[in-house]
Amino acid sequence: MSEVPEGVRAVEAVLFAAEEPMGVDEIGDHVGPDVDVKWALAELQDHYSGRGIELVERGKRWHFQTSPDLAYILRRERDESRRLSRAAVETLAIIAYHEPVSRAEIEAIRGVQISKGTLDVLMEAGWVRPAGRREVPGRPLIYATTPAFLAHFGLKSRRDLPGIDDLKAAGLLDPIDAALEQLVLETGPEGD
Amino acid sequence: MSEVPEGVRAVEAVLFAAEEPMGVDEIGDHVGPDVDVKWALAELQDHYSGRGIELVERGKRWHFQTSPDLAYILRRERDESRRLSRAAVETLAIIAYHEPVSRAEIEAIRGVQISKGTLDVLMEAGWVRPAGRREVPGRPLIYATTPAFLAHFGLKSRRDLPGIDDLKAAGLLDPIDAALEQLVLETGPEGD
Amino acid sequence: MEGDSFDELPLATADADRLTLDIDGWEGPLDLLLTLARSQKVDLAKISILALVEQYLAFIADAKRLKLEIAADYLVMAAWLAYLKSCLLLPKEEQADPSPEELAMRLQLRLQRLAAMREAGARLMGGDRVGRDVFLRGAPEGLKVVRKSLWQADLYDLISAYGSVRARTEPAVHIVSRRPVMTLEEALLRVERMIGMKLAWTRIEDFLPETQDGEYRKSALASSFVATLELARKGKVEMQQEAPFSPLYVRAA
Repeated sequence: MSEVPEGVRAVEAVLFAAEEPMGVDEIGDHVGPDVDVKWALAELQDHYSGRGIELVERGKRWHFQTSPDLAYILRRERDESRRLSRAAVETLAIIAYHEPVSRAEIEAIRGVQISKGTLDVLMEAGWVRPAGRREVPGRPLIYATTPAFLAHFGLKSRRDLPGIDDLKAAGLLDPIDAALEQLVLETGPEGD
Repeated sequence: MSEVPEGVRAVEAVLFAAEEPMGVDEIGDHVGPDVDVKWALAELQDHYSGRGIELVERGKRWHFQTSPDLAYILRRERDESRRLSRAAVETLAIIAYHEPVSRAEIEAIRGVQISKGTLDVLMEAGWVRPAGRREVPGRPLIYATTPAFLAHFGLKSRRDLPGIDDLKAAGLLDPIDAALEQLVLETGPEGD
Repeated sequence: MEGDSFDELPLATADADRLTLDIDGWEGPLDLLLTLARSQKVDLAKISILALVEQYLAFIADAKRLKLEIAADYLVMAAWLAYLKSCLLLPKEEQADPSPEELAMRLQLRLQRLAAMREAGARLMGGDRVGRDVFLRGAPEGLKVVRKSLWQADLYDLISAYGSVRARTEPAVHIVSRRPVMTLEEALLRVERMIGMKLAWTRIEDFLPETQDGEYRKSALASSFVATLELARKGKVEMQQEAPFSPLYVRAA
């Protein structure tokens, strides 16, 4: 690496430490009259071109910024495992067994209103998608499950879901106190 | 200017955008597993050497900063508005060179009690942290320095503390023989 | 021993004001001792403790003479140093354990340690400090961590949830199972019809329909008894029973 001229180094340091974009005169005030600021800025702009940061001019003021094509790196996604709420699992189950269903239909089957976030969560998880509109008054959105839903739950197709008789045989249709308590806890106004 | 490798650009951008010094793993989380972060850091450190800004390692964490020789350009008027008291400087030095140390040990070296605010000031600055308790009667809290301490004082690690090797060699950092110190400090035959 | 070191004492030329200020600047006896030792401009390892003690005592005496307030620990240290001095001057055989030499050495060691730390602190402060000598990026863009939820649920959760939805919303119809009973009206008609055919005293049980159903039989007996009482009240039948729980006989009146 060849020797970097002092003036260039000074302007580089000043712009790096600056809290706001700086004009040429302002930079000059810091680095002193011996430095040709414009020339130093041109040198720097050239030097940083193609690097991870770049020197840019905006309205006659200069500042460093990270290169726009790397913006995606500054934002990192972190995965967090979270269990679905009871309401979300029930909603998902109703969609899976009855699809396509509208929100009102889901509420009718659940016997409880669903909060706005519940469907959002299922869609965010990638298990539920809007599947058009029902051609009835109001044209409500209808929902269906996705291939990702089948994949997550290890199902080949929706036909693999146990039927009502299977559920009954497994004792899963017995009214459970817990289920009733749940109902009481969640109770919003009941859907008709 | 030859093409800069993507990995180097990415690490450069992350460190530029970061609000705090970053460890290798942390950088890796942002730039992805395909980038050899250590290699990129070495490349960058080399590239920036002799420029107006430099890449430094402080306590296994990396950050960009302006080159020390340009301080005269950047020094602001409000410089050192918060000067540390002499007691705080001594206490900080004792913690840094002896860590971890208890309050009583600090007081034994200084020969005077530490006023209540001294440790608070150092902890508030983010340079000192409680580091557990010593397993002796009374289980006193012990204190140590933080990565922010190394970053602030421009030290790569505690081994970089000025003169620490000489002090160690001279035995001046050896644990104090508490019992005898106690004898000298307090139970000196009073009123004889 | 450095005899001329006394000349370098801050006291020698000190006026009252300066002395007060100096005391304010010192945090404790060890601190003052260290400053006095430094004024001898010699290596702490070679300093004469005896000379140091004398300087300290002179300092305290002078301060007292100037009516300055001296903190208790300065006086404690003065007393201890006076003791140490006398020990150092006494013949060896009268000395206690630990020896005054050892105590003097330890005091010296402590002064060295404090001096070392004071110097280390000064060097630390003189380094390239962030915000004074080197500067970080003034306006970093900042890094963001966006939390993305990975939702978890398994097949059992799904089907049991469906089961419980269905179970709790199944329309519940309550049917009271019908028990075989003979109503009072039925019994009245039956007894009234049959009484015409029986002229002699007849046991009430003979009026009951034939049935294997014990429940129905009990109901029929109860209703028929009430019906018989009603008919007796109207004067249509007579009733006879010899004793409680003995057979009850009925005939047309």
